[in-house]
Amino acid sequence: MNTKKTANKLRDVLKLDKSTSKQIPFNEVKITISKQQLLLAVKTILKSGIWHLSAITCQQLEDDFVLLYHFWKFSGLTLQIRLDEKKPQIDSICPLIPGAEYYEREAREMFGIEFLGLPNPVPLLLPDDWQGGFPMRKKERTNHDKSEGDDLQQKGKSS
Amino acid sequence: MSKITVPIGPQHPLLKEPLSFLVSLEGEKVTDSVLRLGYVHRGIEKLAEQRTYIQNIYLIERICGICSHIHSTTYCQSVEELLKLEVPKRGLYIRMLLCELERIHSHLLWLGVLAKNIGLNTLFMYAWRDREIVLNIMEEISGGRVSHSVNVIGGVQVNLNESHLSLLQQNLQELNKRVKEILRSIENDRSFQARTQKIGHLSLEDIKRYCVVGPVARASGLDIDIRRDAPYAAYDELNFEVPVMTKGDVWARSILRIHETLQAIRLCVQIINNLPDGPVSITAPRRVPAGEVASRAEAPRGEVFYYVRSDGSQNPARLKIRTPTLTTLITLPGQLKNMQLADVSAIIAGVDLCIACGDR
Amino acid sequence: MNLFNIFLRIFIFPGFLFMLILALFLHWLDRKLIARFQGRVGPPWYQPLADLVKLFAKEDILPSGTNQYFAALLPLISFASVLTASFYLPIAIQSTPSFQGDFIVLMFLLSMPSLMYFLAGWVTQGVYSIIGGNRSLLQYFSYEVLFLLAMSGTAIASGSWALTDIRLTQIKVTPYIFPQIIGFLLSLAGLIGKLKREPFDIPKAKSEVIAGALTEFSGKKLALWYLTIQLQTVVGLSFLIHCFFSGLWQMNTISGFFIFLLLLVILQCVLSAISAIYARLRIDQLIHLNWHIFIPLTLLHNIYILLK
Amino acid sequence: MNKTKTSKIIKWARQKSPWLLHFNTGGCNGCDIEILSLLTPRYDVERFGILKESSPRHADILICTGPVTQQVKPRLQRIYDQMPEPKWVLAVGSCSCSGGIFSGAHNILGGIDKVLPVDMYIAGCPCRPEAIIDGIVKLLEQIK
Repeated sequence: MNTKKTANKLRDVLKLDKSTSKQIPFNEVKITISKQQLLLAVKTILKSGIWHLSAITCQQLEDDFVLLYHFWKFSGLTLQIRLDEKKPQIDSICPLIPGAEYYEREAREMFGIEFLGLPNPVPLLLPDDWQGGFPMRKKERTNHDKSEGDDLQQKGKSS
Repeated sequence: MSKITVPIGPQHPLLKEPLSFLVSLEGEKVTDSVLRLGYVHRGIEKLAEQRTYIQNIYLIERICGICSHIHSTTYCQSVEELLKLEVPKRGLYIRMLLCELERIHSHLLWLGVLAKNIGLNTLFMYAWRDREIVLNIMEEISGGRVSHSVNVIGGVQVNLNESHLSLLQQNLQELNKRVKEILRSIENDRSFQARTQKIGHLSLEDIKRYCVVGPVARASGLDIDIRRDAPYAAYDELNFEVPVMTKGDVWARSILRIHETLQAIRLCVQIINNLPDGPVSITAPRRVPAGEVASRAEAPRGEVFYYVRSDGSQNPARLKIRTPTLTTLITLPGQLKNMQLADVSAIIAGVDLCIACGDR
Repeated sequence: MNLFNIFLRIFIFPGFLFMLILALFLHWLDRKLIARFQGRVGPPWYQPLADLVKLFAKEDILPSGTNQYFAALLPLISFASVLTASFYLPIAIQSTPSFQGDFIVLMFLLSMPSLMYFLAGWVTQGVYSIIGGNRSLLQYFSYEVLFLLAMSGTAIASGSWALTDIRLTQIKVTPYIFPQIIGFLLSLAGLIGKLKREPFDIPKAKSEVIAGALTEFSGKKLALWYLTIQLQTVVGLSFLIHCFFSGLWQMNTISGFFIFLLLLVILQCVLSAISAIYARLRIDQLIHLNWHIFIPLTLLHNIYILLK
Repeated sequence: MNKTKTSKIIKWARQKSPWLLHFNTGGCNGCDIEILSLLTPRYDVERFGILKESSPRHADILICTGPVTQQVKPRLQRIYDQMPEPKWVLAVGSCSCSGGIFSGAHNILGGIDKVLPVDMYIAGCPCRPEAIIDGIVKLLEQIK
C-alpha cells in the first residue's frame, strides 16, 4: 500500500521513467536508480515514513557490482544501483540510517566496495590479519576454497 | 577513578558463543564498549553458491542451532516462489507448527540463560526442564532434538499421525500450565525484578534509527510482527495477538517473551485442531528458472531476511541472509553505556544474542 | 597423659580431623540440597573429598610476574586462621579455656579469610581478580560489621565477652533465640554476606568475574581456598548456634552433641534454601540493603536489649 | 603409603570429579545447547561429579564445539595452554571432529585436531546429550 505510493513519489522526485520499477515476489517494488541519486532517494523514503532497512545485498553480475537496498513497511521497496567494477564507490547512508553500518562494513570487506563516509571502516566478520582478498567475489576465488569448492561442484553435478 | 578494560572475551561463562567485548570501566560504571564479531563467521553465503538448491537446505539449517527450522522455512519458501510451486496446505501447517515449537524452545532456552547470568540457577533449571517437553515433541515429529531437517523444497517430509496429535495435545496443556507458573514466579520475584528493571533501555526512536527487529523492538513499543503484517506460509488463517510493551528494558523484554511463548502454544493448539489433510509436499524440479526473490519470516529473535537470485543453473547465483541478531548487536554498545558491570550480564542475556546467526 | 589428651583434642576429636569431616559433610549437604531444590539428583556423598584430592594432585600454575611466595602464603594464612577459630568454639563436648574477650578474637579470626581473599585478588593481578578483590573488600566492610553487631546482641544481653559466660547466662534464662529472633536473622544475613554465598556472592559471581579473586589459582592453593570456605561455613554456623541456641543442651553429654549436629544441619538447610531462591544482587544493591536496612535494624535491636 | 596406593587414589579422584570448560570455536551452537542441557535436571551430570567451570585454571577437560575459524585459533591455543596438567580435550560434534558441513569455507581451518591434540571425538550434528555423557565416561576410563 504505502510502499506503492512511495515508489510513485520516488519516481517523480527522481524524474525516472516507468521502466525502472519492477515487481518482484513477496510484493516488493524494485526501482533502479543511479549512484548519485542514492542519498536523495533514501531521504524521500525516510520522509514518507518508511524507516526499516532490512538489508543491503551486494552481488556481482557479469563484471559489475549491483547493490540492493531493501526497505520494508508491511511490503517491500528495493533500490537497485549498478556500480562498475573498476571504481566500486558509493556514499554511505549511515548518517541517515545508523543501522546500515554493519551491512555496509560487511559489503565492504566481502566485495571491496568503498562506502564514502562509513563511520569506522573496520573488518566486521573477517579476521584482522586476512589476506584472502575479497572472498565473495566470483572470479577471485580464494585458494582455500578453490581446491575443495570445485570438487563439491563436480559432486553436485554428478549426483 | 581507576580505568580498567574488562575483556568479556571469546571464552566467557556469560556467552555460549565466542564474541569479543572490550568493556572499559570507571570503578563499576561502564564508560564505553567495543564489540568484535567474526569468531563464528563460516562464509555460509559463499558455501551456498557452490551447492545445489537441495544441498543448500542441509547447509542453511546449520547456520544456527536454535532457529534452524525458521532459516530453512524462509529459504524453502523463497525457492518455491521462484519455481512457482503451490505447496499443499497440510505441508504449510506442519511447517508452521514446527516454527512455533521452535519459538517456544528458543524462548525457554533464552529464559534459562538469562536466569543463569543473573545468578538465579533454580529458574535456569526449571526453564530448561520444561523445555525438554518441547524437545520431546520435536524429536517425536522429526527425529531430531535441535536441528530437525523437516523442510524440503515443495513442502515437508514428515507427516503427523494420530499418536503425534494426541502426544502434542497432552504435552501442550502441560507446557501451558508450566509456562504460566514460571510467569507468575517471575512477576513476584523481587530479586529477579531488582536485577532486570531499568537497565539496558532502548527508546522507540533508537529502535527506528537502528532498524531493530523482534522482541527487543516490540518491548520498546514497536508493534510489528511479520506473521501478522506480511503473513507467509498460512499464518493469515490463524488468529493470535502480538504482545507489545513500552518500557523497553530487560524486564519488559523478559515478560514479553514469555507472553510470546504462551501465544506460540496457543498457535500450536490451533494448528493441531484444524490440520487439513491431503499430501504433505510436491516434487520440485532440480533446475530453478532465472529470477530473484526477497522473503522474510518471523524468527524467535525477529525478522530474518533472505534474498535469493537464481540464473537458471542448479546452484543459486546469490543467497543473501540477514539475521535479526545483527540489528541488536549494533545497539549493544549504546545500551551498555553508564551501566554497572554487573548489569552487563543481564543486558547481554536480555537481548538474546545468537552469534552464530549474526556472524553467518 | 595430659600431652596425649591435648594431642587427641587438637588433632582428632574436636580439632582438625573432626572439623574437616564436618566441613566436607556440610559442603556435600549444601550441593545436594541445592540440586534437589532444582529437581536434580546431586553429587554422591564422596564428591567434596574427590574434588579436594583431585585438586591436590593437579599442577599448580600462577601467572608469570605474581609473587609466588606471597600467593602461596595467602591460602595458608586464611586456612590457619579459620582452624584456630574452631579451637575456641566449645563444640558441645569439650570446654575450652575461655577468657574475657574471646568472642572478639573469634570474630577477628573468622574475618581473616575475607581479607586474604581481597589480597589474593591483588597478588594475581588478573583483571577479573582485581575486580573480584575490590568487590570482596566492599562486601567485607559492610557484612562483617553487620555480623559483629548482630552477634554482639547476645554478648550485651549476657553482659560479658566470654563465650562460656554467654552460655551460662542462657542456661539460667532462656536461649537467646526466642527473645532475640531479629538478632538471629540479621546475624544469619551477616554470615551469608561473610561467606559470600548465593544472594551475596557478587565477588565470585560465576557469570561476571569468572571466579573473582580465585580465577588464577589452581591445584593445591585452590584446594586450600575451597577448604577454607567450607571450614568457614562450619565455624560460622557453630558460632551462631553457640551464641543463640546454647541453652538447649548440656555440655559433655552425647545427646547434647547430637542436638548440636542437628542444629548445624538445619541451619545449613536454611542457607541452601536461601541460596536456591534468590538471584545474585548487584554490589550497590548489596551495600544499600546492608546500610539502609540491616545496620539500622541491628542498632535498634541492640539498643532495645540494652534498655531491657 | 607407597607409590601405587597414592596413584590409585588420585586416579579415583580424577575419575570422580572431572571439571569441564566449554569453548565454542565457531560452530552453530547446536552442540553448545546440548552441552548446557547436560547440567539440567533431565541429564544432570553433577551426579557424576561433573561441574561446568568458567576459568581455564580450574578445569580438567576442555570441551570444544564447532570448526576452528581463523580468528578463534590463537584464543583456542591460549586457553589450552592456560589449563593445568593433567588436561584432556573433547571434540564434540562432527564439525569439531573434521570441519563437518562447513569444511571448504574461506574462514574455516577444519577440525579441532588441526590445533590441539584431541583425546576423544564425539560425532553427531548436533550430538545428543547421551552421546556426550558416553564420550566423557569413555574418556574417564582411559585416565591412567
